[in-house]
Amino acid sequence: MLIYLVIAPILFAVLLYLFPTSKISKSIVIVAQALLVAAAFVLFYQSRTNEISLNIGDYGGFLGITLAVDQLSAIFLILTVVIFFALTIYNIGENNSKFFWFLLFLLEGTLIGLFLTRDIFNIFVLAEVTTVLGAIFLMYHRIRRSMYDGLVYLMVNVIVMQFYLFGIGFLYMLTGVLDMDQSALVIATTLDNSQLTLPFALIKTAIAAKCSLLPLMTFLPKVHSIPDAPSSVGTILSCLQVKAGIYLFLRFRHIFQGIDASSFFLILGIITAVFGIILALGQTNIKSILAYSTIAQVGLIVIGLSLEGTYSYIGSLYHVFSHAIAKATLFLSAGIIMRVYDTLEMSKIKGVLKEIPVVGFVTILAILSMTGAPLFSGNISKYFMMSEANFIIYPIIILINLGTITVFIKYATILFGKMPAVTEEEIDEAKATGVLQEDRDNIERTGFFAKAEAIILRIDIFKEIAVVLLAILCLLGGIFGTELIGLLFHYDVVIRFADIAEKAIIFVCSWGAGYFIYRFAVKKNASLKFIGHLDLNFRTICVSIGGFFALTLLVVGVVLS
Amino acid sequence: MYILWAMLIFLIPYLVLIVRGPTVWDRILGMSLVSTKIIIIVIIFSSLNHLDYLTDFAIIYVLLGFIVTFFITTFLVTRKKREK
Amino acid sequence: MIYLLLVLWLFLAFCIIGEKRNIRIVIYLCVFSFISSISFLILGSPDAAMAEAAIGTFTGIFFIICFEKHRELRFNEKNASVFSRDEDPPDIDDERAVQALLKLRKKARARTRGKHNAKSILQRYLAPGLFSILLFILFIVFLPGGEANPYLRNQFLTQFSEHVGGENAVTAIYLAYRVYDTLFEALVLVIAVVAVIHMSYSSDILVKGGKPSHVGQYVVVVSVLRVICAIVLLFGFYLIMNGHITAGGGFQGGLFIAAFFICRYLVYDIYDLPITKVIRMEELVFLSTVIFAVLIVFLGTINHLPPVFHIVYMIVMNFLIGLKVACGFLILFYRYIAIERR
Amino acid sequence: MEILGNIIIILGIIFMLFGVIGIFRYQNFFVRILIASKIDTVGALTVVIGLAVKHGFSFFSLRVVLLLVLMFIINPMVTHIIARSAYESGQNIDGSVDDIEEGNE
Amino acid sequence: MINIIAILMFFISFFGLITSHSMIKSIVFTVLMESAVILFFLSLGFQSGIIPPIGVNLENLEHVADPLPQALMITAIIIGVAVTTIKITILMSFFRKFKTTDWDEARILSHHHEEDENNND
Repeated sequence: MLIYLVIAPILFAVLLYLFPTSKISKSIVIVAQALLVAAAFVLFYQSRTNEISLNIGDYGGFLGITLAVDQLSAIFLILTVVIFFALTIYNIGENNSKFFWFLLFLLEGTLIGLFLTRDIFNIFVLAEVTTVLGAIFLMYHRIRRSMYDGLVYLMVNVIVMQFYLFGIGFLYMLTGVLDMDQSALVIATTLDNSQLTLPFALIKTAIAAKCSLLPLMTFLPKVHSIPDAPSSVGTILSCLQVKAGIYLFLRFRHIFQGIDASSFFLILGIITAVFGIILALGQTNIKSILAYSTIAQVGLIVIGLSLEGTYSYIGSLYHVFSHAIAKATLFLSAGIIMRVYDTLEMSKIKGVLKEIPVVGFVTILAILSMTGAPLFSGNISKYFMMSEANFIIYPIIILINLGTITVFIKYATILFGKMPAVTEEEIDEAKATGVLQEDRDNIERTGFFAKAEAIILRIDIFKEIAVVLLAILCLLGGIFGTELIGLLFHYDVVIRFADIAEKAIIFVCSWGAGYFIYRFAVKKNASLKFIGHLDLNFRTICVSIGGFFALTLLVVGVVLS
Repeated sequence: MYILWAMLIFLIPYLVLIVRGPTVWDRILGMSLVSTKIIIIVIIFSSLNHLDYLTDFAIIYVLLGFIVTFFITTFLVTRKKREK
Repeated sequence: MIYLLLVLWLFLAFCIIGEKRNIRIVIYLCVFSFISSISFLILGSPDAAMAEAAIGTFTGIFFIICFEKHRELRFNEKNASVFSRDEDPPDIDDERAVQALLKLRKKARARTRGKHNAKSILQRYLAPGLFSILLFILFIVFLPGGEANPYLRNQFLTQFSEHVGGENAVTAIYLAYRVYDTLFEALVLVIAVVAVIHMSYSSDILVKGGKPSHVGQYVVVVSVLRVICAIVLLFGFYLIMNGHITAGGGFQGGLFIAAFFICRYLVYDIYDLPITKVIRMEELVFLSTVIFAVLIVFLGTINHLPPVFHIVYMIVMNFLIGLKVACGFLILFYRYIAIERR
Repeated sequence: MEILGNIIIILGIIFMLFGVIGIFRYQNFFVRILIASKIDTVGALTVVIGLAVKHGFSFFSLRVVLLLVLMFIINPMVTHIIARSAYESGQNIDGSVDDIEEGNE
Repeated sequence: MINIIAILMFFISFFGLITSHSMIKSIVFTVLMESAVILFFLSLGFQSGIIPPIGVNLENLEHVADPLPQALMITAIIIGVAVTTIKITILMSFFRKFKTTDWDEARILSHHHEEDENNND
């Protein structure tokens, strides 16, 4: 059962590629996806009572590779299939080639594999596969900016995975096994911390780059927000690939139990969140805002995971869930907006609520969920995250939430106003500016020219269905928050009404403050814009990787011991 | 054993030839000479350790070294001809 | 003895750092991979050494094809001082766009050149060098001591012939114990082939209109190559079929079969290949590899089969993987030779 | 047999030594390739024959002899390709350097 | 001792990565980095007089090399070459389009739309 969940999508993808016709029947794709979702839910239901594990080949003695589903894996598994199901619905109406579905299903299979496997080396293999697939997906349209960014993405990920491989080497040398649980056991019983410092630093460097925990890692949001890439890939990278980094973070925290670096990661998370918010405020492109706010939320999740206590752990994991779904909603609706307006520039997008009311409404719901409004899933997760924070962390989380609100107030400005009229000169200018002809042809650019001819665009109904479904999930996650947490984590939580009321007051105040900050400090701030467009070149990224490695090594080896 | 050391020491001047050689042909020549030395090292290694199957490696290095050398020279000479 | 080899290895790496000419980098890289291969052999890992030697050859070949194209494009550009238009570029239609890009590149080049030239060599290399040395020293300081834990090694060495059979522990591991990894490895190759086809400059799949190899004039060489062709192919099959007994296996044998096609290209100037069929075949072989692995290992059938069938399983699996790798590298090579080079 | 093999091997090594000296002594590429490759081939063959003699008549020797045949064909061929390519691409016989490399910057 | 050489190699290629302006050389350095890691893996448990894990009579386990890192490294080698071919392909199509292999120039060229917009404001 376990292994087929990984192998079936891959086999299906290759079969699709082998299929003689170039267009794939939509019903096959949707049925396959629905079957996967059903299988994942069955697996989730089974794994609630006890951990399901499978030793491939039944060799025992940690000789083979073990796949297993426990609570943590099950959450990520459910998240993966839900988001991929939404993506399938989103893309079903489009004339995508079979190559698109090939990539989508392969990515799904490998990501599921990444969440199921318990073998340290197998994670390396699967991470490489997902990286390569992500890079190809980014270059799906094969145009200008995506090539440079895709190359940087591929190179940096390969370098980082070499660090990871080095770490595996030391881990294997010390423990003699590659199985996660067994190596955790061996480490806990026989090894001391001084031996583990180096593999810890190496592996954490790789994981931090995967989930863009490094404050300097601006290449990852840049990759997520490539304007020419399909918006599905931004969704996958931003919602699942980054979350895979968090998953590995948790797994390896379990392996290196002896090393308590939570204060280090707490500080790192705060820095990441603050940087993410500042960078997000400086963006002028709707996809970039979303991508940079992902960084801020990753920082928040890491803060929550570094706090001690069950409630903050559950809250952070639930935030992974709620953030991924809200962010997927926003990314996909940004894709629709891009279709209609033929641009991603905020200054040119106005009046979404009036032009495409469904998307506008969905965006409002997702923003409310992201910012933690009462009745939404973001509220529940932030509530639990804050419930065990001490008096220093508590205001910091509120401030970060304030920053997030400011970011999304900025984002929300696209919803209102009046759709700008397009003049003849603008069309000519757009044709003339250095845009190569190929770029125009490759993306199906319907919006711009359609608008010029004053034709109201017909939006794909499937896209709207997908975003509406995701938005409903956001709302459900809030209303049935405690029940859902009970279902996912097998843990009964209590929400006090007084706290909710307090949070609601704080939330309203935050919105007011956020609006004022936006109005007077952010709106026309040139320095923020300058910071937002800071871009590291490849060499500086490598230096920052090395610097992070040295920092982790020194902190863990000298300061904490 | 002494042959192994002799071959290893012979590698050094050939590497110097590869790095220093005034023309690109010297470098390619050095490459083929290094591959010859490595073949002999493999044979001696297999005879010292009594591992007969390692002589397969000698055949591998002969064939691969030949293919690489041939490929590089062919490409260089066609390029040169075209640019003239 | 191994230390001398490794010092030479490091020396070559330093040479690559200081080198600016592409051809020399390829030559250093080939020698580098030869030396690393022999070092791996001396470290007691013939399978990895064989893979490294074959892969080094292929990497060198891919690099040299691309460098030749790189050089040719630069040469054309230098002579024509405009973007070359001879190679059916689909993107350069708009004259204004070309001019804009050209102007921009000139500006960019002036800016970066100014930055590069402003620093002396010492300034350019001192800080990065110190940084790397610092990282190295930190690494050495925190190097974990102690012997390697031999648990899994002993388990594998004592049990592999009973569990899997054969005489080569490495083959036993990657065909039976860790076949799950091997499937993904094959998948990476499938993806690489698809990616190379999708992302290269020319979007057509068929490989036609490549350049001939110009070997026909070397009469002596061609007649020798014909003999060597056969030896390479035979050797590839030998490696595949004996993968479970001696060093070698599916990957190495597959690489040798692909090398046979390189020789064939060199001798007969064949550059048009029914590539769609080969791609289809590659994916069919991949599918059958996965299904075979599922049937035999994942369902646990191998534990109930008599030992003779273990050998059969290993031979068939090696053969499938070999075919898969051969097809993959064949497509990659012909892609490079016919399309990247065009 | 052991002693005979050793003598042959030492002879081969001496051949190779001459080759190394020749590489650094002459300035002209064609002289260099003549000396290096010829002496190298002979030296390698001698060393391999010496090893085969040392081992006597065994399976190892059979394989080594097979290899010997392969080397006997391929080594001169490599030299031939390099020398001919160098000549055809305009490497001057009189020794002046005409380099066809170029940087990537 | 061998692992120290592998680490040295790792940082030599790291040094190359942080100093080279050329994309081509960066790709070459990632290849070198991979071989450094492979050497490190294969040197685990090395002692002089080690023999490969091939053959039926491996009773004397003292001098037999560890087979697991070798199997892992074959996987790593194949993955490495697959990724390298993809990188070369992207590099070549990039070069054909923008006629440059310099990281800084490439960055300016591929982001020039944004830069223009910044200058206009």
